[in-house]
Amino acid sequence: MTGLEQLLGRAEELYRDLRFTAVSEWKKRNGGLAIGFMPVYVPRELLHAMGVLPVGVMGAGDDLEIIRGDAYYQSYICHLPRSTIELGLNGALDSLDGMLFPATCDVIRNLSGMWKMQFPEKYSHYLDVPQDFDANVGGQFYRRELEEIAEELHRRGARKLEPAALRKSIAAYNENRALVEGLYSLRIEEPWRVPTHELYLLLRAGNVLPVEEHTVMLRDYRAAVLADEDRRSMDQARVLLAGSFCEQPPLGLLRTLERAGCYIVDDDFVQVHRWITGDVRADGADPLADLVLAYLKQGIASPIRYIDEQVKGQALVERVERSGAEGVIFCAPSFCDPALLDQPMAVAAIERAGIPWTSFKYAENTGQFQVIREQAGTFADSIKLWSE
Amino acid sequence: MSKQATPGNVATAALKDQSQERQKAMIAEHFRKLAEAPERGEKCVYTFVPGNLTELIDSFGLLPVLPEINALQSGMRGKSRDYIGLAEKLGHSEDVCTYVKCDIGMLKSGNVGPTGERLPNPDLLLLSYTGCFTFLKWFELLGQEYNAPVAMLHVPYQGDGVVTDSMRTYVVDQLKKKVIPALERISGRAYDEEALKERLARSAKAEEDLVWVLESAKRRPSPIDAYFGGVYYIGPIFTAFRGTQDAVLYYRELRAEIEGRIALGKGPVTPDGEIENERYRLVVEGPPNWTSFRKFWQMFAEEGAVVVASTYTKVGGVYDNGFRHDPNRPLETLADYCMGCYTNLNLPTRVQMLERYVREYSADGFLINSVKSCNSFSAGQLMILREVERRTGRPGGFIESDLVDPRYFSASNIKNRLESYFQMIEQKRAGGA
Amino acid sequence: MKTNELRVAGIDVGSSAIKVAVLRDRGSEGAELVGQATERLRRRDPLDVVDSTLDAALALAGLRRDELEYIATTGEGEKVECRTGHFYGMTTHARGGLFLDPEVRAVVDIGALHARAVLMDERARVLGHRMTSQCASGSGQFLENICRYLGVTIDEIGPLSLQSQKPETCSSICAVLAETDVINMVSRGITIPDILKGIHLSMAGRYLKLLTSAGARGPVLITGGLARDEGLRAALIELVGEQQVPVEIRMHDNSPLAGAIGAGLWGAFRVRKLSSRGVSLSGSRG
Amino acid sequence: MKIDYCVGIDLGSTTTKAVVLDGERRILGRGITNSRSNYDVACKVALGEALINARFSLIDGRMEHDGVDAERRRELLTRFELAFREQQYRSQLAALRTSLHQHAERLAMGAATNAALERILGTMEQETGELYRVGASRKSDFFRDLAGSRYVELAEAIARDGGHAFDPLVGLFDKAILETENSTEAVGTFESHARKAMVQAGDPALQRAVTKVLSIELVQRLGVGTGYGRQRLPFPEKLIRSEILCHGLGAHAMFPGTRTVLDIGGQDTKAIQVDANGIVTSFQMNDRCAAGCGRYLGYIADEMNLGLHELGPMAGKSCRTVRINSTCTVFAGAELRERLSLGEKREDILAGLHRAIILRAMSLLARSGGIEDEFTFTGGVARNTEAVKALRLLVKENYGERKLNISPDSIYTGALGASLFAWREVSRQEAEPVEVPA
Ligand SMILES: Nc1ncnc2c1ncn2[C@@H]1O[C@H](COP(=O)(O)OP(=O)(O)O)[C@@H](O)[C@H]1O
Ligand SMILES: Nc1ncnc2c1ncn2[C@@H]1O[C@H](COP(=O)(O)OP(=O)(O)O)[C@@H](O)[C@H]1O
Ligand code: SF4
Ligand code: SF4
Ligand code: SF4
Repeated sequence: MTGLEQLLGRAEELYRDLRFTAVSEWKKRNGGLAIGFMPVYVPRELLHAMGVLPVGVMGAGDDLEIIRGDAYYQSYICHLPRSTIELGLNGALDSLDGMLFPATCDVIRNLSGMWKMQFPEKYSHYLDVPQDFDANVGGQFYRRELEEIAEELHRRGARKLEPAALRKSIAAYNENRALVEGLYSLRIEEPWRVPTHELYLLLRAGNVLPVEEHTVMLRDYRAAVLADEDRRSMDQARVLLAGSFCEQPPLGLLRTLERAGCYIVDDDFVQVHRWITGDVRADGADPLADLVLAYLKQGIASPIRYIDEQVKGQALVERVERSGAEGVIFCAPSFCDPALLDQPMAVAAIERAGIPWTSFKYAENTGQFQVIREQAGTFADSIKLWSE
Repeated sequence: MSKQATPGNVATAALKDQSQERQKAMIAEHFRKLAEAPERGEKCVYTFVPGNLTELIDSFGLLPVLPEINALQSGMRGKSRDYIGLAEKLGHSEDVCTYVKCDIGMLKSGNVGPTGERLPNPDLLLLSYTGCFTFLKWFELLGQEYNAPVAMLHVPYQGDGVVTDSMRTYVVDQLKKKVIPALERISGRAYDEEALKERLARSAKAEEDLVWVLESAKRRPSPIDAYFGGVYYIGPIFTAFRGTQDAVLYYRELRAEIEGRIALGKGPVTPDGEIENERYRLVVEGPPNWTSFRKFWQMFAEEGAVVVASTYTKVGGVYDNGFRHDPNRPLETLADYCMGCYTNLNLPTRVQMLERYVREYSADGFLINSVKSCNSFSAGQLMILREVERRTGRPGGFIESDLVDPRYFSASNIKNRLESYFQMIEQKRAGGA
Repeated sequence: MKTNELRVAGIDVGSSAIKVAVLRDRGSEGAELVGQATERLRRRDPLDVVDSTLDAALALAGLRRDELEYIATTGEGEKVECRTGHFYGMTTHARGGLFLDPEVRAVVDIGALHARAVLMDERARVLGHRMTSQCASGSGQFLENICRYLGVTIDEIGPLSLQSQKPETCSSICAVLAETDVINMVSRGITIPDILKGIHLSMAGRYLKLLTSAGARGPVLITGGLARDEGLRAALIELVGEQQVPVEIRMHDNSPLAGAIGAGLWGAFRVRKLSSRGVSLSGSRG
Repeated sequence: MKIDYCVGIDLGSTTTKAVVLDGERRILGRGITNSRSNYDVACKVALGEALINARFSLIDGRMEHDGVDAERRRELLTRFELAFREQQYRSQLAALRTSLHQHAERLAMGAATNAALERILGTMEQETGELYRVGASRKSDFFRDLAGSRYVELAEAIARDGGHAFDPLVGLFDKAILETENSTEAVGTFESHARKAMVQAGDPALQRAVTKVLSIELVQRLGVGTGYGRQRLPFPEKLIRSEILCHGLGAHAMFPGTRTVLDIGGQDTKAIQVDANGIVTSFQMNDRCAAGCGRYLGYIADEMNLGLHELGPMAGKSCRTVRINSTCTVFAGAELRERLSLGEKREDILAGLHRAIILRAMSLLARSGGIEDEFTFTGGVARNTEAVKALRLLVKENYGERKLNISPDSIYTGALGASLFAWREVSRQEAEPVEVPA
C-alpha cells in the first residue's frame, strides 16, 4: 500500500468511526477534556489553548440506522439533529465532556436545550455568536460569551485560559488553515490531483484529530498527490458546490458527482476549517480580542450570517470567478432553512452574472443517487458539449 | 373592509361583543392609515411580532407593518395557496417557512393587505431578530425587493434559561447605537424618552388586563378558549397597538365582558355557538392553522374540548410570569421583553411552562400542533411531548399541519388523530374511575 | 451513402420501456429518422431487451449494426455494452425535442418515474432544468397503478379523461395514499372520467410548476411516455390558460422517442467534433 | 336454535376483516377479503366469510358432539372446506366469465377475443379441481389474486403464440374483476355451496353435522366498524371506533399482558402503548407518506411475480442484508431493478427491504414511547416471517429482551377490538335503552 493510500485509509477510517475512538484514545493519552461542537463555527483556538480537544460532530452520515433519533424529530426537519441525538443515545459521544451548539439555525438552537434535558450531567452550551459586527457592540458581547465559556470549562477541569497559550493555539490553527486553503488552491489549479472525495475526508479528519496531527496529515497528503504521476486530467466540467455547510452529503454523492463528469473546484464542506479567511493575529497583546475581531471582520459570507449592506450573493459570484468554476450546483440538505432561504438570492446574483447553475437536495443518508446523477450529468454535459 | 377580513369578524359571527367591535375598528383604522401613509408622507417600519418594539416605533410617529400578520391574514382569507405557489414558482423551496413565501407571493401580487388596501413600501426594515433565524432571511429578501435599509437587532437567545447582564447590555447597546439612530434617520425626529415612557406605562396597564383574561381559564368551566379565542385577545397586544390608549380600553372592556360570562357561569363562545358542556380541558403548544382555522376550531368545539392555556399566545410576549413593561427602565425593559418572548426560551423552560400550565389550569391533557413551517417551534416538540407527559402523567396528543399552507392541512388526518386522542382521554378517565 | 452522412442510433433505456431511434445525420443539413422501435420491459432485464429492440429498429432502417458510426445511450444506459458513448437524460430530451419541433425552447419530459422540465437554446444546449424529487407522486407509474384499480388500460386513460364534466380534485400528495383516495372516490360514485381528469389536473399542476420555475416561455414540447396521454395534455393546456402561463404546450407523434433521437444526434455531433480534431471513434464499440 | 353475535369490521386499505363474537365474547369466526371500491360489499363479504368460518367451527363442534374423533374431524373438515371453496370459486369464475364477455361485446372486440377468453377461462375452469385438491398450494385466498395471476399467465402465453394481443386481454380482466368483486351475488350463498360440498365430501357424519348447523340461526346484535376508510364506513357514526383504540383493545384481548402494539397495515403503521386494561395511553402513526408500509411489499411481490406469503421465506435465505435507505413505495420496483442490475442477490435485497420497513416502524415505536413488555405485532405484515425476524433482531438490539407476541390471527386484531366495542355498546344500550341509535 502506498503512503497516500494509507493516509486516505486512515482518514476514511476516522470518518466512518461513529464511536469516535480517536477521541477516547486522545483522552487516554492526554487526559484533557474533549468538547464536541456542531457546525458551523466555534473558536477552536480557545478550546485548544485550555488543553481541550475540540471535536466536530457532523451527524452520522449514511452508516447509522436511525432507531430512536426519529422519535425526536418530525419528518420535515433535516436529518442531522436526529442522527446526532442517535449518537448521543447510543453512547457514541460518551467520550465527550460537553457540547457547544453555535448559533446556526433554529434546529441546532433547540437541540441545545434538548441536550440539556437528555444529558443533564454533561456541559452543554448554546454559543450565541453575534450578528452585530461592530467591535464595540457585538464584539463586546462575543468576548463576554467566550470568557464565560472559558470560565465554565475551567471549572470543569480545563486549564485556565492564558494569553500566551492562546497565542500559540492561534498560530497552530493559522498554520492548519493555511494548509487547507493551500489544498483548495491546488484543487482549483489541478482538480484531478485533489479529488473532492479525498479532500473531504481530510477535512473530516480534522474534526477529530488534534490540530498538530491534522496539520501533518494535510502536509503529507499534499506532498503525496504532487508526486503521484498517475493522476491525470480528464474532460470534466468545473463546478462550485454551494449549500452543504452543515449537514454533510454522503460520500456516495460526491463520488456520483465526480463520476457524472464534474470537477468540484470549490465547496462549503466542514466550514469550520475555512470560516476565518487569512490568519488570526497571533502576536497581539490581547489574543482573545484578536480572536473576536477575526470572527467579526474576517468571516466568510455564509447563509447563517447576516450580511449587512452588501449585495447578497456577490460573494458567491466572486468565489466562482476565483475558482474558475463553469457553473454552480446548489446542493443543500432537505429542510435546511438557512441554505434554502438563501438560495433564491444567491441564484439571482449568479444569474445576473450569467453563470449556469442547477440545484438539488440531499440528506446525509440519501442512498439513491439516480436523480442527482441525471441532473449533474446533464449539467456537466451541457457545459462540456459546448466548451471551447 | 371585506367580510371575513379580520379575526374579529369570525368571532362576532356568533356574538358581537363591544370589545370585538372595538378591535375591528382599531384594525380597520390602522390599515386605513397605512394605505394613506404614502400620500400623507408618513413613514412606516416593517418588523416582526416576537420582540416587536411597537412603543419605540410609535414614539417616533412611525407606523408598524407586521408581515407575519399579513401572512396569517392571507391564510385566513384563502389567498395563501396562490401566494405560496407564486413564491415557489419564483424559486423558493418547498421546504421552508410558508409565512415567508406567503409574504413574498403577496408582495409579487401587488402587496394588497388584508383589508383590500395596498400596503405602503417600508421605509425601514427593523430586523428585531427574536426567536427565529428565518426572520433574518425574510428581511434580507425584502431588503432586496424594496431596496430599503435594514436595522438589525440581534436578540440573544436564552440558551441557558436566563437573561444575563451581558445579554441585556448587548441589546441595549444595539438599541442605542443602531436601532434608535435608524429610527431617528427615517422619522427626522429625535429620540424622545418621555414619549416612550408614557407608552410603556400604557402597555403595562393593558398587559395587566390581558393576563387576567388569560388566567380566567383556570375556572371551571373556562369562560374563554385560550387558543382559538386567545389569538383574538392577543391581537392588539401583538400588533400595532401595544402602548396605545386604544389597547388599554380594549382590554378593559374585554375583561369586563369575561367577568360577565363568569358571573353567568358560561363557557367560551365559538363561531358555531357557545360551548355548553366542557368535556376536555386542554393545553396547546404550537401555532394554529390559519387556512382552515374555523374548521380546526370546530373539531375541538364539537367534542366539547376547550383550550385553557396555550403557548402560542405568548409569542408576542410572556406576561403571565410577572413581566410588565417598566417605564422606569425604558430600554432595559424593551430588552427584557424581547428576550422573554416564548420562542426565545430554551426547551427546558418551555417544558416547565407547559408543565405548569397543565397543573395550574387543571388540564386533562395537552396537545401539540406541530407546524411544518416553523422550526423554531417544531424542532424538539416530540421531546417536549414526552417530557410533559412524563412529568404530568396526563396524555399528550400530537397533530401536524401548517400555518398557511393548505396543502399540509389534512382535515381527515387531523380529525382522525383528534378523535383518537379524545377517546383516549375518555377511556383513561373511565379506566381511572 | 452521401459523403457527409453519419448513421447513428440512440438507445433510451427507461424504467418501463426501451426506445431506439436510428438516424441519418447530415450535420448542418439536418437529420432524418429512419428507424425506430419501442419495447415495454414488463419486468424483464433491460439489457436483455436492448439488443432485440435495437435490431428491430435497424431492420426498419435497413442497416446493420456495424454500419453505425455511433451508438449513443441515454437514461439508464450506462451499462449497455455496445454503446459508443452516453448522454444524460435531459441533454438528450432537449436535443430530441428540438429535432421534433424546431420552434420549441423547452421540453417537459414525463416518464414512468420522474418528470423534468428542460430549457434550451436554439442549438439544444441545456440552459436550465427542474426535476421532481425522490418522491414518485404524479409519475407515469402512479397513473398506471391507479388505472389498475379503475379497470382502465393505459390507452384508454386519455380518451376517458377528455370526457370528464366535473373533475374531482385529488388531495393526496403521496401516490400510495392517492390509491385509497381513488377507491374512496369510486365508493362515493364519482365517475372514472372525473377521477382521471382530477388526477391529470393535479399532475399537470406539478409539471407546470416545474416549467414555470425553470423559467420556460413560448412553445414547449411534451416528451416521454406520457406524451401519448391526450388527457394529460388537455389538462396541461387547460391549466396554462387558467394560470395564464406564457407557454404553449405542444406534442409530436414521436415525442416518446425524443430521448433516443436526441442521444443519436448528440452521438453524431461528437463524431463530427472529434473527427475535426482528428480523433476516430471506430473500434471503441464493444 | 339461535345464536346472538356482534361483529367488528376493520375496513383496511388492502383487506377488510371481520370478527364475529358470541355473547360470551368468544370468537365464533373470522373473515377476510380484499378491500375494494364498494365499501358496502367489502364489509358484507368480510362478514359473510366470518359467518362461514363460524359455521365451520360449529360443524366441527357438532361432529365432536356426535363423537367423531379429532383426527377424522380434521380430515373431514378440510375436505369439506376445500370443496366449499371450490364451489365458491366456480361461482365467481362464472360471474367473471359473464362480465368478461359483456365487456368484450361492449367494446366490439370480435371473435378472436372471445376465442381467447374461452381458452383462458376453459383452462381455469379445468384447473379448479386441482387448485382445491387436498395439499395443493395457492398464491392467495382472494379470488382477485388467484384468478388474476392465472389469467395473466394464460393471456401471456396466448400473446406469445401470437393468438391475441396481451394488453387488451388484461384490460378486460381489470374491468371484469372490478364488477365481479363488487357484486355480492357472485360469491353465492353459504347454503347452496355447503349442500354441494357436503355431497362432494360424501360422509354421513359430516352431512348430519352440516344439516344441523344449517338450521342454526345466527342473529346479529350490533356491528362496529373501524379502519382506514373510516369516514365512509357503512356504519352509523356512533358505531365507528378509531383504529387505534380497536387495535389496542384487540391486542389486549389476545394477549392481556400487552403494553406496546405495533400494527403494520397496507398504508399505515401505528405504534400504540396500552395500559393493563387495554386503554391506549399514547400512539403514533406514519405521516402523509406511505413509504415502508405493507403496500410496499405488495409492489415488490408484484414486481417479482411472487405471492405475498412467498416474500418472507425468500428473504429468509439471505446471508447478507443489503442496506436500503429509501422506502418510497412507488419506487420499490425501480430500486429492486437497480439493485439487481448492480449484481446484488434477490434474497439479499429482499432482506434489506424488510429491514428498512421495520426500521421505519422502529422510529414510530420510539416516538410513541419505546417498547415495553409485552410487545405485540399485529396487522398484515405480521404474517411475514422475515419482517418478524427483522423486528425481533432490532428490538433485541435496542430494547433488550422483550416478549414478542405474534398470533397467526394478528391481522384480525382491529376487527376483534371493534367487535368487543360492539358488545360494550350492546351492554350500554341495555343499561339505558332510550338511546338506541337510528
Ligand atoms: N397512451 C398512454 N397514456 C398514458 N400514459 C402512457 C401512455 N403510453 C405510455 N404511457 C406511460 O408512459 C410511461 C413510460 O414513459 P417513458 O418515458 O418511456 O418512461 P421511462 O423512460 O422511465 O421508461 C409509463 O409509465 C406509461 O404508463
Ligand atoms: N399472507 C401474507 N404474508 C405476508 N404478508 C402479508 C400476507 N397477507 C398480507 N400481508 C401484508 O399485509 C399488508 C396488508 O395488511 P393489512 O393489515 O390487511 O392492511 P390494511 O388494514 O391497511 O388493509 C399487505 O400489504 C401485505 O404486505
Ligand atoms: S442542516 Fe440546516 S437546518 Fe439542519 S441543523 Fe444544519 S443549518 Fe440547521
Ligand atoms: S419559522 Fe416560525 S417563527 Fe420564523 S417566521 Fe416562520 S413561522 Fe414565524
Ligand atoms: S409520499 Fe408516497 S410517493 Fe412520496 S415518497 Fe412517500 S410513499 Fe413515495
